[in-house]
Amino acid sequence: MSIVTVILSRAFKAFVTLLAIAVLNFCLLHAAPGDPAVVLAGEAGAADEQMIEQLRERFGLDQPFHVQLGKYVGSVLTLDLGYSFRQGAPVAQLIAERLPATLLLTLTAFVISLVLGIAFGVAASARVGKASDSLLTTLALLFYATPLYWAALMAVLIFSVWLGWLPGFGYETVGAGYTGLARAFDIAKHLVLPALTLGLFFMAVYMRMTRASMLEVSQLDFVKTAKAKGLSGPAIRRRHILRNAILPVVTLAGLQAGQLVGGAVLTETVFAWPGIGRLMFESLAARDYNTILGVFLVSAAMVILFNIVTDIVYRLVDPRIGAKA
Amino acid sequence: MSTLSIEHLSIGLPQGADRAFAVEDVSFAIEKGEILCVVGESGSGKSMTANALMGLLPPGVTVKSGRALFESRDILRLPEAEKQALRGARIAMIFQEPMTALNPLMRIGEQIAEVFAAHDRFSQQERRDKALNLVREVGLPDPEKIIRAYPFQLSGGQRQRAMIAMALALEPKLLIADEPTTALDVTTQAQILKLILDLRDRRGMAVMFITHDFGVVAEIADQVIVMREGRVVERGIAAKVLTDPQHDYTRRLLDAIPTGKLPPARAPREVPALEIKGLRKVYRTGGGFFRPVREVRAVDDVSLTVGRGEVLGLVGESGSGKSTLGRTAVRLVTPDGGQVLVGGSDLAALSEEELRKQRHKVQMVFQDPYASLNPRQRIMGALTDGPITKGVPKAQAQARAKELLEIVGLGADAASRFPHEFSGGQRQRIGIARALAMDPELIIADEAVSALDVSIQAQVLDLLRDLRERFELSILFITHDLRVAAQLCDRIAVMKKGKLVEIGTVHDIFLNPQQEYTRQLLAAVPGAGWAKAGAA
Amino acid sequence: MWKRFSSNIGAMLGVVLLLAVIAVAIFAPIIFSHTPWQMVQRPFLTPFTMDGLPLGTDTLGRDVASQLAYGARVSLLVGLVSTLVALLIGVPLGALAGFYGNWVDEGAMRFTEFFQTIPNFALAIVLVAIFEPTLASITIAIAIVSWPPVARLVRAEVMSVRKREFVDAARLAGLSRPRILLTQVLPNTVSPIIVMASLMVATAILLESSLSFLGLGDPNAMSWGYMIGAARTVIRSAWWLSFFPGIAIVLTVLALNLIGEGLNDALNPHLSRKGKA
Amino acid sequence: QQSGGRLDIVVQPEPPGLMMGLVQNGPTQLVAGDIYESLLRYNSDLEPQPSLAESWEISDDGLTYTFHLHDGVKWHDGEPFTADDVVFSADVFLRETHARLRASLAYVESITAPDDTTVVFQLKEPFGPFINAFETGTMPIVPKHIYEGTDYATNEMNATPIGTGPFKFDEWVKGSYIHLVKNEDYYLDGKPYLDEVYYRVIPDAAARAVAFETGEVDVLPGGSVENWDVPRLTEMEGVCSTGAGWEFFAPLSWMWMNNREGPTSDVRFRQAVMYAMDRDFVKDVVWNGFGKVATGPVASSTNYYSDAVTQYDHNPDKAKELLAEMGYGGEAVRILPLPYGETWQRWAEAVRQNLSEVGINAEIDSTDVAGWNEKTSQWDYDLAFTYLYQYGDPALGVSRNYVASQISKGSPWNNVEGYENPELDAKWTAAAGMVSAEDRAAAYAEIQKEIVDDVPVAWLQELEFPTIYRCNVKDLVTTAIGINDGPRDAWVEE
Ligand SMILES: Nc1ncnc2c1ncn2[C@@H]1O[C@H](COP(=O)(O)OP(=O)(O)OP(=O)(O)O)[C@@H](O)[C@H]1O
Ligand SMILES: Nc1ncnc2c1ncn2[C@@H]1O[C@H](COP(=O)(O)OP(=O)(O)OP(=O)(O)O)[C@@H](O)[C@H]1O
Ligand SMILES: [Mg+2]
Ligand SMILES: [Mg+2]
Repeated sequence: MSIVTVILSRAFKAFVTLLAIAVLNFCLLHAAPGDPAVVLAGEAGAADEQMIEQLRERFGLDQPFHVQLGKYVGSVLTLDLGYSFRQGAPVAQLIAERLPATLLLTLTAFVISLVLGIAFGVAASARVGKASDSLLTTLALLFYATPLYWAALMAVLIFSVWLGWLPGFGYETVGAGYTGLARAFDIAKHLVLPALTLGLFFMAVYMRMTRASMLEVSQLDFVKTAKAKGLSGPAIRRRHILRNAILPVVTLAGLQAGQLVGGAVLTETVFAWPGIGRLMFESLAARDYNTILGVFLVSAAMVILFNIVTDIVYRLVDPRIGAKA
Repeated sequence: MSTLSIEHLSIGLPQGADRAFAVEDVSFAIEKGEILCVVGESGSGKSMTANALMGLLPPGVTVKSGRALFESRDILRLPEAEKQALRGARIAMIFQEPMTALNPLMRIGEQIAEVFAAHDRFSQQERRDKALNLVREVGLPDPEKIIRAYPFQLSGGQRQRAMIAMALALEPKLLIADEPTTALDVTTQAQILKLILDLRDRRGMAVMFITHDFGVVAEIADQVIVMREGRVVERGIAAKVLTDPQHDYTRRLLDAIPTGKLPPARAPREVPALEIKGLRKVYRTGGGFFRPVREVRAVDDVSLTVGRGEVLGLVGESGSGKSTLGRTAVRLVTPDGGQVLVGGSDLAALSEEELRKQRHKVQMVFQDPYASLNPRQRIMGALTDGPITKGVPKAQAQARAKELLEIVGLGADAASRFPHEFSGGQRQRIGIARALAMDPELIIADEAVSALDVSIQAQVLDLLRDLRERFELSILFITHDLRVAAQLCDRIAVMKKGKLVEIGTVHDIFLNPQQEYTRQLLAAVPGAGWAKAGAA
Repeated sequence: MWKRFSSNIGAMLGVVLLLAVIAVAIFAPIIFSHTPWQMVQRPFLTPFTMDGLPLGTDTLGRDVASQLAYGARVSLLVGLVSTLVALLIGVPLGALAGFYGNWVDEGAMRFTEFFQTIPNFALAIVLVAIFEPTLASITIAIAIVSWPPVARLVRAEVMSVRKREFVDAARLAGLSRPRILLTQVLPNTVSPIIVMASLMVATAILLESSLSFLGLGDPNAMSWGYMIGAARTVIRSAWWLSFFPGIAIVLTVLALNLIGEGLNDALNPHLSRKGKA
Repeated sequence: QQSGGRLDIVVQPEPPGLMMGLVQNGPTQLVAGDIYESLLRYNSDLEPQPSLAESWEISDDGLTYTFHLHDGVKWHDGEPFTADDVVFSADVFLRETHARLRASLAYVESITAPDDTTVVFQLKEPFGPFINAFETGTMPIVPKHIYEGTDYATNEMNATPIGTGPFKFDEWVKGSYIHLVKNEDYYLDGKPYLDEVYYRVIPDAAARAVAFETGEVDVLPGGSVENWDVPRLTEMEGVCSTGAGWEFFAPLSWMWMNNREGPTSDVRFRQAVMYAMDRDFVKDVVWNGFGKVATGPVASSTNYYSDAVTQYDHNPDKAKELLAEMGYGGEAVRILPLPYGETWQRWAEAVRQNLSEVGINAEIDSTDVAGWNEKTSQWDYDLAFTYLYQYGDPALGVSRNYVASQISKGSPWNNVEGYENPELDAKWTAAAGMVSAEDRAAAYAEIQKEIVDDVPVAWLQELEFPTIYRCNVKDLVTTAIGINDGPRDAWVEE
C-alpha cells in the first residue's frame, strides 16, 4: 500500500470524523445554558426584547434546532466555518489570524520537548543506575507532576519580574516597528518562557519514555549481535538502540502534537499569547458558537493531520509497516 | 597450539540466583579446524561460557577465576577496548534466535558491512562488495536483492545465514555458535548445519557449537563436552561419547532421546472416533478499504480418520497446517468447508450454543504449557470449570480432578496451587489432566511435548501411552518431530502446504515412504544416521 | 509482588506521601476547628508568624492550612471518582472491542478514536462550562476525556490474552463467551489497568486543578487548583497562597506517579523476565 | 504641553468590535471613545461641555434642545461632517441599534437639521435628564455616508471604524493589540498631543499588573487589575492613580434578590441579608478601601443623592431575629456571583460566609458570563451580584431597575428582581418629568427613603475603580467618563 493511498484513506476517514465532531459539538454547545443573543445584548449595557429578537434572528437562533444543525453541517461541508456575530468577522478569518501564533508556540514547545526529552532520555539510559540517571529521572518526575500553569506563573515571576531577562507575556513587542530579523528575534524572546513551560511537561514524558524504551530495546537480541560485531557502546546506542527505541516515542509524540494545539489554553492565558486556545476560551464565555465550533474543528483537524504525519514518519523509519499488507 | 584453551573457568552469579556459580572450574580446548559441541540441559551454563569468551556477560555476572587463552592472550582479562577489537574480528558469535538477532530497521547489507566499519576496514565501496560476496558464500539466493532487504523480508533460515555471513566477515579464527538451529525447522536446520561444516572445511576455523540436541552432536561434532549445573561431567571424541557414555548423566540424556526404534505395530482400529472429510480452511489477512486480501490455504481438502483407541501422528514442516487441522477438529477454528464428524455428529455444522454442549467429546492438549493455563486461576478451577459447565456436580468434579492429578503423577494437593508454581513438564501434565477431566472420546495433542526437555518429554510420552491403554483414548498427535511420532503413533499422516501428502502406518512411513517430501523430512532429522544405527 | 514493590524506595516514598495526604484529608475537620471559608484573621498574614495559622491567611483572612487540608479532600475525591468513572467507561468498551473483534471492535474503536481526536483539555473546558462547574460535572468531564486510553489499553491487553491458549482451553471446556471474558480474560488484564489507574488519578488531579485555575472550579468546594487560581492575582504580594497548594499538587501527583511506577515494576512480568536474560 | 509620544493602555477584555453604534460595552467604549464622538462631554460635576457641539441651548419649557456644531469637522476618511450625520445617527441608526438610547428617544418628537451646523431635538414632554444623553457611549455619532441604506451589523466598514474623534483606527491584531494613530485633521488646534495609542489585550489580571510594572503599558484603566494589586502598583515610583473619571457612570453594585419566590420574597429575609452582611469588611478587604458602602439605590456622586434613609449596619443578631420572626426554615439560597474575576468571586464567598453565620443556608452558583446573563435575565437565581452604571441621573440609570414597567424577561439591565410598587412607580415617573432641579431633588429624596425600607435589592457598594498611570502622563482624566472619552487632552512629559 503506497503512501498516497494511505493518505487518501486517512483523509477520507478524517473528514467523516470531523463531520461527526462538528455535529457532536454543535449539539453540546446548544445544550449549554446561555443564549448568545442575551450575552451580546447584556454586554451592550442595556437591552430590550426588541433587540434580543433582532439578534436572535440575525444569528439564526429563532429557527428550530435541526434546521440550525443542518445549516451548520451544510456550511462545514463546503468548508465554510460560519460567521462570528460577536466579533463581526468570518470565523475562518478569526482563526487564521490566531492560528500562526498557536502553531508557533506549540511547534516550538513540541520540538524543544522532543529533542530535549530524547536527548535526556538517551543520556539517562546510558547511565542507568548511576547518580546522574537518578537525577535526570527525578527531575523528569518533578516536571511531570508540576501543574503547567503553576510552572508558568513561577517562571514569569522569576524570569521576567525578578530577573527581567525575558518578556513575561505577549507575542512580540507591540509597536516597536521591528522588521525582518529583529522581529524574529523579538518574537523568539517572547517565545522562550511559554514554549519552555508548555514543553516541560512533554519533555518529561518523552524523556521517561525514551529512557524506558532504550532500556527495553537494549535487552533485545540484536543488540547482543551488534556487540558481538565489535561495535563500540556509543555506536550501538546510536545506530541500533536509538533507532528502534524511538518508534514508540514518535507515535506518542504524534498523538500529543495534535493535542497541544487545543491544550495550549492555559499557557496562552498565562502568557497572553494570542492563539486559538484563548480565542476558544473567550468565545466560550460569550457562547459564540460558531467560533468555538470552528476552533474545535481546526484543532481536531490538527490532531488528525499530526496523526497522518506520524504515520508517514513511522512508515519511513520502519520498513516493516506498509510492506506487511 | 590450541586456538582456544580455557583453564579452570568459574563464573559467578549475582546474589539471589539459583546457584552461586553459573560455571565452575571448566577447562577445555579447541583446535584449529575442529568443532567442539557443548551439550547439556537448559541452565547448565553453556551460554554463560560463550558469553564470557565474548566479554558479553550480563550485568552482575562476573568471571571469578580461570583464564581463556586465545592467540596467547587471556581474553577474559583484556581491557574493554581490546575485547571490542577482538569481537567480530578474531572471535565471532551467532545466536539461537534468528528472528530477533538482526536489527529490524537496518538493511541486511548494511548490517554485514557494519562489521567492517566497526573495525575500520576497507572503503565504503569495498565493504559493500565484500558484503555481497559473503551473502553469496553463505548460499543466500539473489544476493543483490538480499543485501537491500530488511530482516523481516527473510525467512528464519535466511536470517540465520545472514548472521553467519556477519560472523564470517573478518575471517575469525574462532566461531561460537549458541544453539544456532534450535529455532529452525528440521529441513532448514539440516541446511545450516551443512553450511557450518562446509565453512569449517574451507576456512579451517575452530567452532564452539552449543546445543542440547544430541542429534546435532552426532551430525557435526569432532569433540564433545557435556555440562551439568555449571560443571563439565564428560568430554571426549564425539563418536565415543555418543556410543559409550561414561557419566551417568550423559547416559540419562542419551536414553531419554527418542530413538528411531519403532514400537511393535498394533492392529488397525475399525470404529472411527474422528472422521474428517474434505476439510478446508483459508486464512484471509489484510484487507480493508484499499488493501488487497492475502489468502493462505492452511488446510486444503484434507480427509482422514482416527480410530477408537488409535494414535494418529500428524507431521509436516512448520506452517504446513497441522495446528489448523487440529484446531478445526475441536472447532476452535471454524472451517470453510468439509465435515468434522465426532461419534457421527458433525461438529463443523453446529451453532455456537449446540457446540458448547458437544464440546466435551473432543479435547485438546496444547503446545505451550505456560500459555495454556490461566495464571490467575488455581489448578482446581482449571480442572473443574469444564465438567461443572457440562453438568457434573461440583463435589464430584473436584473428586475426579484430584484423582486425575494422581493419575498424571502430580498428587492431589497440586489442585490448590497456581500454575506458576509448577515446572513446564508438570504443567503439561496438568494440561493432559484437564483434557481427561472432560471424559473425551478424542484428544488432540498439538506439539504437546515439543517444549519439554528430552527427559521430561520421555515421561509425558510414557504417560500418554499408558492413558491410551487405560481409557481406550483416541489421540491425534501433532508434532514436527518424526522421532517422537515414531515412539507413540500407530499411523502417521504427513502434511505439506495444507495438503495431506501421505498417510500410513508408522512402519510404512518410516521404512517405505512413498513421497519425496516424506523422504526429505526423514533425511533432515539431525543425527538420523546415528539414530538408525543405534536402533539397529 | 508486594515484596518487589516494597523494596522499591521510590514507590514506598510515594505510599508514605499519599497516606499522609489521605490522612490529612480524612481528619481535616478534626485538625481544624474552622472551615476553609471562615474568615479568622486579618488577610495576607505571612506564614509562620502566628500560632494556629502556620501557613498564614489568604486574601480574605482565611486559614491557608485549613484550605490545604480541605483541598486534599476535593482533589483526591475528584481524582479517584473520575478515574473510576473513566474505568467504568473504558474497561467494558475496550474489553468488548478486544474480545469480540470484528464490527464490535471497529465500532468501539472508531468511537474511541473520535474522542481522541477532540482536543481533550478543550473538551473538558467546554463540558464544565456547559454543565456549570460543580464537583459532579468536573468529575464527569475529566472522566469523559480520560477514558479513551483505558479503552485502548484494555483492548490491546484483551486481544493479546484472548490469543493465549488458556482461553482456547476454556472454550473447549464449554464455557460461554461472556463467562470466558469475565473469568478468564479480564482477570489477566488487571495489572496494567491498576498501573494505568494510579497514573490516571494523578492526571485527573492535575486536570481538576487546571480547570479550577481557569475559573472552572466548584465554588463551594475548596480545592488546590481553586486556591492557586484565586491566588494568582496576588502572586507578587502573597507568594504563599499559590506556593503551598502548588507544592501539595506536585507532591501528591509525584506520589501517585511513584506508586504507579512501583506497581508497574512489580506487576509487569516483562521486567521480571528481564532480570534473567 | 508637549506633542508626540505614545500611550499603551490596557483593554480588558478584548472588545468584540469597535463600531460604537453597534456595541457599547466597556472595552469597546474605552477604545472607540477615541474614534467616535458625541455632541457633548461632561466634567466631573456632570456639567455638559462642548464636544462636537460648540454650544447649545435648552428652551425654558425643557422641550427644545438646539445644538450648534463645530465648523470644519471631517470624518477620518476625509468626508465633511454635517448636521445630517447627527440626525441620521440619532434618528435612524441608533434608534435601531441602541436599546438604552431608545428609552430616552421615546421622549423625542423630532430631530431636525435646519442647516449644516445646527441640530434641533424637539421633545414630546419634558425629560429632566435628557441633557445627559449626549455622551459618546450613549449617542455616538456615526457617518451617514457609510451606513445609510446598508445592513448596519454586517457593514464591512465596521472592521475599520470611521469617526470624527482625535484618533484614527490603524490596526487591530486580534488577541494582541489595537493601534490608533493621531488624527492630523482634528478640528481642535494642536490636539491631540499624542502620536499614537496602543490598546493592549492581556487576558490575565496578574500579567496586566506585570505589564505595568515592567513598563510595557502606561495606563491601567479602572478594574483592569485586581484590587489587591492596586496598593502595590500605586506605591511604585513615578506611578499615579486617580479615582476620578467615573462620576458619570457612578457604578453601584448590589445583589438582586428574587422578589417573586423563595425566602427572598419576604421583606424580613431581605432585611436580614442586609444586616448579615459585613459590607465594611468587604470594602476594606476585598476592595482595598476603594469605594463607599452604598446606602440606597442612588450613588452618592450623582445628582439627587440622599442619605436620609434607614442605615443597615453589620448586625448579625438583628438578622437572626428577623429570620426567626419570618420562620426561615433553612431553605437553600443560591448566590450568583458576577463572573468578572477574582474580586467578585471573593466577594461572593465573603457574603456566603456572612449569610451562613446568621444561619442562612447559602451556596454559590458558579457560572460564566453567558450563564450569568442567561440566569439573571431568565430570573433563575435567588441572590445575584451585579453593578450598573447610573449615567448621571436617576431617571437614566436608576429608576429602570425598580419600576414595574421595566419587568421584562430577557434583559439583565432592568427590574430583574421583580419589585412591584405602583405608588413608587408613579413617583419615579413624576420625578423624571420635572423641570426644576430642586423639585427633582425633593422627589428623589422621598423615593429613596421609601425604597430603602423595602430592600428590593441588597445594595452593596459604590464602586471606585482607580485608574493607574505613570505620572508623566498628564491630563489623562479630564471628564466624567475618564479615559473612555479618549486621551484627547493627554500628553506625555519627557
Ligand atoms: N542475567 C543473569 N542473572 C543471574 N543469573 C543468570 C543470568 N543469566 C543466566 N543466569 C543463570 O546462569 C545459569 C546458566 O545459564 P546459561 O544461560 O548459561 O544456561 P544454558 O546452558 O545456556 O541454558 P539454555 O539451554 O536454556 O540456554 C542458569 O542457572 C541461569 O539461571
Ligand atoms: N490466525 C491465522 N491467521 C492467518 N493465517 C494463519 C493463522 N493461523 C495460521 N495461519 C497460517 O496458516 C498456515 C498454517 O498454519 P499452522 O499453524 O496450522 O501450521 P503448523 O503446521 O501448525 O506449523 P507449526 O509447526 O509452525 O506450528 C501458516 O501459513 C500460517 O501462517
Ligand atoms: Mg543458552
Ligand atoms: Mg502448529
